[in-house]
Amino acid sequence: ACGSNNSAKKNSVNFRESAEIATMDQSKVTDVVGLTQLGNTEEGLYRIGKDNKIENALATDTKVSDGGKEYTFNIRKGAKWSNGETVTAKDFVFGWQRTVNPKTASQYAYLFSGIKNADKIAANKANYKTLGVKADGDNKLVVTLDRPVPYFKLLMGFPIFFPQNEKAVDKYGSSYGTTSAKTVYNGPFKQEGWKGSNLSWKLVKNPDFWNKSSVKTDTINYQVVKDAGTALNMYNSKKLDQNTLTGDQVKQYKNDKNFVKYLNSSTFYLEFNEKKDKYFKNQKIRQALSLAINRDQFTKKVLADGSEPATGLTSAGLAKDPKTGTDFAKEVNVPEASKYDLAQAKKLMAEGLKEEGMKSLNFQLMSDDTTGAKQSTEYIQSAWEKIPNVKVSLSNIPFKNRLANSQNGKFDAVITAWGADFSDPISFLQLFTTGNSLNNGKWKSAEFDQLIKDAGDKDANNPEKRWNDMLKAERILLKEQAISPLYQQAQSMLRNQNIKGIVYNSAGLNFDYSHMTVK
Amino acid sequence: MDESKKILEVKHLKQYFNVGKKDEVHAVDDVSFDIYEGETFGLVGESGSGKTTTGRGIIRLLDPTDGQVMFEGRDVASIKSKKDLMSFRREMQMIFQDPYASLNPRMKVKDIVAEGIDIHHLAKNDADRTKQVEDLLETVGLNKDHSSRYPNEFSGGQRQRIGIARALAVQPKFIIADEPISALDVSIQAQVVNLMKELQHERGLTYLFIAHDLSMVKYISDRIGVMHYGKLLEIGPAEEVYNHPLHKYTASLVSAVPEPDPEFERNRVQVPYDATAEFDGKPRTMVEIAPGHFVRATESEIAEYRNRAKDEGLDLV
Amino acid sequence: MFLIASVTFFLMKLMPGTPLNNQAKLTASQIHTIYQQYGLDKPLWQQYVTYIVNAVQGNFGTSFQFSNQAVSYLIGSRIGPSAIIGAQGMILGVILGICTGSLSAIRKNTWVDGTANIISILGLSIPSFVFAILLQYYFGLKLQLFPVAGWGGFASTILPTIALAASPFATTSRFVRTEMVDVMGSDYIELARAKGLSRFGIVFHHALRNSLIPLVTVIGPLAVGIMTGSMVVENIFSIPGIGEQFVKSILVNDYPTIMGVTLLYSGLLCLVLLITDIVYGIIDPRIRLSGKGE
Amino acid sequence: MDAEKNILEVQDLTINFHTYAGTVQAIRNVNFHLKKGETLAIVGESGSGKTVTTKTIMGLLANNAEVAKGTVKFHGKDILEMSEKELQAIRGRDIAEIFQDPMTSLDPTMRIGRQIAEPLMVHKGFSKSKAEKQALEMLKLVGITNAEERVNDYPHQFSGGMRQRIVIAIALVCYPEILIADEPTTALDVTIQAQILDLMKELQEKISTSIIFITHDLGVVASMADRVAVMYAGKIVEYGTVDEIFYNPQHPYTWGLLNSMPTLDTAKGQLEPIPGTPPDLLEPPVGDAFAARNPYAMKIDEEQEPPFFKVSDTHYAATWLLHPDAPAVEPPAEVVRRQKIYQERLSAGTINQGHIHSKGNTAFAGADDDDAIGE
Amino acid sequence: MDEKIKLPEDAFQPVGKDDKLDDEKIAAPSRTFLQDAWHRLKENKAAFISMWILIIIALFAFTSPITAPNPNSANPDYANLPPKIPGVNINGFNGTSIQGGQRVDQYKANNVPESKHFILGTDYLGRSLGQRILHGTMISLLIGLFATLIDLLIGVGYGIISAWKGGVVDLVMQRIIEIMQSIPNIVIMVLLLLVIKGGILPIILAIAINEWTTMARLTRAQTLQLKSQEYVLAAQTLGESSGKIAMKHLLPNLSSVIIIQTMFTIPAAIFFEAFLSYIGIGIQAPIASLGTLINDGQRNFQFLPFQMWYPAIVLAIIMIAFNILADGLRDAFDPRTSRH
Ligand SMILES: Nc1ncnc2c1ncn2[C@@H]1O[C@H](COP(=O)(O)OP(=O)(O)OP(=O)(O)O)[C@@H](O)[C@H]1O
Ligand SMILES: Nc1ncnc2c1ncn2[C@@H]1O[C@H](COP(=O)(O)OP(=O)(O)OP(=O)(O)O)[C@@H](O)[C@H]1O
Ligand SMILES: [Mg+2]
Ligand SMILES: [Mg+2]
Repeated sequence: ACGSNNSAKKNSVNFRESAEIATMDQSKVTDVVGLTQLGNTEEGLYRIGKDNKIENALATDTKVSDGGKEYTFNIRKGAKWSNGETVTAKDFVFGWQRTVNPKTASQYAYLFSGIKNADKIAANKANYKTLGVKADGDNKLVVTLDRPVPYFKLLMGFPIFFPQNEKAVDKYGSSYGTTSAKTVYNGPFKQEGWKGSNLSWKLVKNPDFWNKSSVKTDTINYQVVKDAGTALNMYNSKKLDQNTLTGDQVKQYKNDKNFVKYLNSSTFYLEFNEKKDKYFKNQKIRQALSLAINRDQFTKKVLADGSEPATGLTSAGLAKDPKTGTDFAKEVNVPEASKYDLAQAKKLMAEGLKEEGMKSLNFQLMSDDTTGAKQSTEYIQSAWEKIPNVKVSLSNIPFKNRLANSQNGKFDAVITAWGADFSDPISFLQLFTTGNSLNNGKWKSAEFDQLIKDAGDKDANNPEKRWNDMLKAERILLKEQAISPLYQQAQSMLRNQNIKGIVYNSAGLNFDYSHMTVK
Repeated sequence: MDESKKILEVKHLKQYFNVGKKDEVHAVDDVSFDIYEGETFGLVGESGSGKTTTGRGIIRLLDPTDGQVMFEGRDVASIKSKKDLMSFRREMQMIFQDPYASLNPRMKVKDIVAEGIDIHHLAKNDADRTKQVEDLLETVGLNKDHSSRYPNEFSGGQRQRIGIARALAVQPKFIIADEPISALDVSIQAQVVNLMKELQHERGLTYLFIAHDLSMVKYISDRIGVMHYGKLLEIGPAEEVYNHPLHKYTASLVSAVPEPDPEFERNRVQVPYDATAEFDGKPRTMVEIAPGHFVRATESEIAEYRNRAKDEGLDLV
Repeated sequence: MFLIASVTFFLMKLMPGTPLNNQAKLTASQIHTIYQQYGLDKPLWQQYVTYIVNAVQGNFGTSFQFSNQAVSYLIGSRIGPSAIIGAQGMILGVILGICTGSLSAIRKNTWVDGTANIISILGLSIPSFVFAILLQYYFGLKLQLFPVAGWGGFASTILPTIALAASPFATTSRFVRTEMVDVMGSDYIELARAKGLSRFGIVFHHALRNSLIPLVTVIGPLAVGIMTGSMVVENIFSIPGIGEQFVKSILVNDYPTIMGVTLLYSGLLCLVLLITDIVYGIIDPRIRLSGKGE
Repeated sequence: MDAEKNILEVQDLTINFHTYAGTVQAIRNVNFHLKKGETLAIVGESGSGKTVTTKTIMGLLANNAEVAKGTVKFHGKDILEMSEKELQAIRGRDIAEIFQDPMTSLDPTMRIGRQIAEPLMVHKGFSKSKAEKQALEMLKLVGITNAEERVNDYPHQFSGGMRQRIVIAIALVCYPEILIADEPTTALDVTIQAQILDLMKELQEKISTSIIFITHDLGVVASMADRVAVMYAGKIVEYGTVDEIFYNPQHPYTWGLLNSMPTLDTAKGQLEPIPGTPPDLLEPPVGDAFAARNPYAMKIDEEQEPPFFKVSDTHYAATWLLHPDAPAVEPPAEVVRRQKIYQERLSAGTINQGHIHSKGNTAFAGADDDDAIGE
Repeated sequence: MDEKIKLPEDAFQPVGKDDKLDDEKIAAPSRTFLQDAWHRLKENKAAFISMWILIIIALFAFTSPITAPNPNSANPDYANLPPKIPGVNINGFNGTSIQGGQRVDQYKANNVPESKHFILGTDYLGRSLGQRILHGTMISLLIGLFATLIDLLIGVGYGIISAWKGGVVDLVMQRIIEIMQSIPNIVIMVLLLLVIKGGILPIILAIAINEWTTMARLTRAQTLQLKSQEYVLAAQTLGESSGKIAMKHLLPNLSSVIIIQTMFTIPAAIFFEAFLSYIGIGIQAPIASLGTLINDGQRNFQFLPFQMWYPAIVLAIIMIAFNILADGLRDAFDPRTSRH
């Protein structure tokens, strides 16, 4: 199917995915591939345009009232499902209720937190029908929140919050979204040829889409190619129009005219297990280790996939100061947290060890077993071992094992990453509150906790104050070197130059092809 | 012969293989015979008739399915203690058929010969061990230069003599020789046979001599037992069994032996044998027809055998 | 099979990992409900019994990776391509192997033998992923003779088939050679020569048949080789097959799928071994008749 | 020699094998002939070159063999010079062979009917059905009961004796002129052996084939042979009619053989073995190869190979003892006994043979033996 | 027909019986079975050369801690440099490679000092590929050797016991092997490695577990044969204990089978490790094995082919050499082939 007739139609393209679609069920989706598919085949209240611009999609206008705790959306008339039904406000209510229903076991249900009763439902303390969402007729949707959620509109661009067609879901039951045929669409494209686990399928222009005139591409052929070398070969033999590159490949192609790079809003950082290893409680030791890493060299020479050195926890380009428009990451500005200074590192380490009464440091660095992760650990190991008396062993294990070990505190130091679900710094910062299950290093700061709390309630409706709370919090985090930021991941690809108009967002739905044109 | 002591009594020995499976084999079925001290008892029969199995049952390489083997008045199966077993292992020895398979190719001749000496700690020291080995080699007509060589350097007859030396090393009383010459060339066979006879003479050995070459068995044995399909059909003095066979099978067997004599061969008539009678399921026992001459027979067949014995000019019991 | 199922089940349970993809962001009760969905909340023995009972009915549970996708369905939808390239690879490898093997046995100690030997040793010596990558690079990309990767149409099966065939080819060729050399030295070949048969007649009527019968016994190992190879080859050529699925499942700890595929592989292997036994009995008259005679 | 035509003549045959260890001189200057309808037995101990001789006749020598010298003439045509194609045409049709081990010489995967039919299909161009019909006849001839039912059985369904009959059937199915039987009964029990030997004799009469019968069992020789050749260490040391060899042997090796076997009426007492072991053919000794084991050896035996001395027109022996200058020796008792029988028979006229040369005028062997001395 | 040749006077003197019948003397020098096999091996040129190649490779590999002390010292500034041998100006060995369609001197481009060169190039962290290959070869050989050693211990012991005890014991032990074999080993290994993820030891164990059944079966078959050999029976009739028989009679005679199988198992283990590396559950970084090196190399095969070729060639040579040597040993140990 794919690639065999790429020249037949002018406006068809061949794309690669590096993994299969796990599901097309909005309530169940967790994987990037599935999310991208849903983002391009379904339509929600908004589409998030370039630079996180919120554009109306099914919502024609929105009213916010009650101190940011009630949203009323007017729903577009005449939008259709691919099974012929009309898209109504009830579809939103159905879809949302279905997602929060504990029986559905949606892994993204937590994103509903903040909507009235969502937390209670999750804790099985309230019926899912009590969720704060109501349809007022076919064309009006009212959402009530427990507390103001400053980034609520951004969430609406995320496929989890898209409507679902009750009829279709009922009809297919638990097999809804397990194949192309068992899914209904209301978005720019319809999916064809996905049979559940196969490696190729396609998206075709949806003739029933309300905004079909804006869709300029007829067909997107997909092929799953897991092996990066194979994918590159396919791209080079013109079987693919776009291909994501690995670090080594980037080195070769970074000057290619077809080379494009996107910075993800995910940050890789080091966590030190302060609970298991007392010496990591020593700030000097943490700082020494951080200072020993030359992030510039690391990203340019080792990863070399376009990733950028991270200067803080929150990734660059995620959010802008509501007043000045400065990027959050830039505004934080704690250079010593990501500086390279080996001499200083040696000094601090010597002091730190002395304070701890230790002669040498001997610990294990854990990370995933992907190529990139292995290269990272190898590099960091060699960097750290430049400090006298530091001995590091490596453990590269599968992602899930790494996660489990992190959460159970079975590690010394770990390279971990966090990707924002929505474009707000809080998505990163809340991780390091005391008691958060993802605060694997068990770093503690009362001041930090307080600031985060304020940003969530006291200052929720005051964007500037909230912004400052978050800035302060991250500065504390970095100054104490609670974590050691490493790099912000980039996605580099080769893309045929005649493809234009792809919208990229670093958080949430990454790629939106609804405006894509092919020459 | 009656005066001499019975060294071995085999009583209703049975050896079945794969019992209970569809390929059950009655390799040895109700075999009884005695061997007297100092004699050579020959066991003949065609291939697969159970001769080897009988021999191995006697020396406890196999555990009999049923029956008894009495060696010097003791039930071999009842030997339990390690010490008794070891002394039994010294008294009864075996010489094997295949001169190529019976010597470990990775051991030097001296170690092969000394194996029994080592196991039973018969040597006081290394020098004694060496001396014993050299004596043994000399006994079997080899010289001491051979002791540091490997078996593959020897011819079949020499190897067989090494095997004999190994058996002699523990000074046994009773030796089971399982076709010790059938793999050897005619001209060499006599070397081994002569050696065995000499040794019997010098050391007062008793032999159970297994073979399918009737003329050689007759030549070396005092008494012969004839086996067929796991059963012992006839026992008697060598001359008598050979020249005056009572059982039809024996007669057929004897008539088939080719003689190195063209004139004889031109006149030879082979007596055919029909084995179906053996499978009629009638109970048979060994019956003494002439003195020391037994035939496996049913009650009703006894008379017939007596008649034949009379025709052959044998004294009846 | 039962044993295998049990062993894999408990091995799996030793490993960390869950159906959750972003466990990190969930609350305890949410996790609990999800566990409930997969039946992971029950005591181990209960899970075990359920698993075995279901497995007997052909239900291997639900994939962690593909939500709501039954493992049995996954396997079913993936087995086709694997079977096709597996069978093609096996057939190609075995046939080529028989040819070179017998050729080199007949021309023993000549340059033909030497060359065939080196080729088959090479077949054993080059890791399949290296071989596959070379094939892809030179025949797919440089020469553009065949599709670089992907699935669809016979052309796309050619390179993977060749890559898969390497190991059975090498094994078969070496096996057949040894057997054939053995057979050629046997008495009945001597008798066939004494009958005045031509070289060709001897090889075809006597030697080949006798040396091929034992080949049946290596089909089991060959099948294992194909399975192993398919994991690599399917991955490199992006073929929607079981092997590719298995590797993926390993990397994402999708236990129900790992277990399902393991059982499938074991089952297949058992089946192959069983068929081998039966076929051996059919084509070797010695076994066929002695079995019947009893 | 004789007026009768020799269908096979082997002359000066010398064969070496090249091995890692060196060159094995397996056959050294062997001469013999075969007449129509007769049975020539070759006896000799293991390794004396019997099998190699037959393989040469079949043109089936191992590929490390080198024919250093000699001819093997079949109807006057040298087999050693024939192409593989010509050889294939002769094998199985004109010259057939029976092998020693019936358990391994049949193809385990082919029905026996087909195996017997094969030579017919190859040599006579018979169709499969016709060939198999004839094969069935042959099967009956060799005494397989229920032949009709059994032609479609496989070898493993037969006992050793039956299999040897089948092998014989294969060999005889084309009515060959020469049948070579290389120890056809060594692997069999005496009773079966007797049957097979009888069968062969019977068939020989029916088909009137000549047989070269290889064995190391003198009893079998006595039963089968018309003429006997005794081989030792790659040479023929004595040949003559069966009566001459058994009743009037001349070579000490033949003496030793006869002496070391118990016969039905050997009295108890010592057998006389031939001492020692055969020589290593990698480096055959100079002089008489048997000298080292020969109690009657003389100095010359260690220096020069003996030529053939003629005993009668049909009887020659290669031993210096027959040299007119050699001292008279007393052969072993067993041989003396046999010679006595010989004398009796001779006078009774029950032995027919050529003119006897008394020891006094023994000449060096005839024309075909003139290479015998001084080599 | 008179005598043509005068024979000397004393020609017909009988030779004294005693001095000439000393026939039991053996002239040939004494040679053991192993010496014989060694001799035959030497005649087999391919096998003999293979053996030397292996010895040389092993020498290089095992001295690598001295000759190539820094396989893991990373210098990202020198990453992915192509091979450069000073004085050689052949593309592929002069430090140049094609980048973006042009041949670029990577050493210049990366400001590598004139004096510095990597004969086999560098990897993604700027580590010397040559050093890493030496080191990796050592690790691979170690894995092969130790896996085989464990395999030997389990397999040979198991095989001997199973065959020697016979009866029910044998039956049960054989069933176990059959079960082991009807599970695709690769799957078991993968599962095992998932559970005990990490270092060299688990991999060695996993490979040994994968391979021992073959060894056990071979040993068993051979032991069954030996068990009925008459020299073993002879030892039994002499009263030798089972343990001693195993040591004195079985093991020495099993040795050829074991040695041959070992020669096959070592490369198989090395090969398997490479496969595991590809699947992504191989040995832990930064330790290199040939498998991980090839796997790292294959990712960039399109533009840095040397990174795959060199370790792959070393692996292939090792594999081929082992296989040819094993074949040669099999022939050498097989008395049937003692003559051509
Ligand atoms: N271990 C065994 N298992 C099964 N059957 C056996 C076993 N040993 C011997 N037999 C069978 O028992 C029968 C008698 O065998 P045995 O070896 O005692 O005969 P034999 O008279 O010594 O024959 P041969 O003259 O060939 O040595 C044969 O049918 C043989 O196949
Ligand atoms: N292919 C060969 N390569 C080397 N030597 C060989 C070969 N074939 C036979 N020989 C040697 O030639 C000599 C004669 O062997 P041959 O097989 O003819 O003996 P034989 O008289 O048939 O003995 P047997 O009675 O054991 O069958 C022996 O020393 C043997 O080792
Ligand atoms: Mg026996
Ligand atoms: Mg022979």
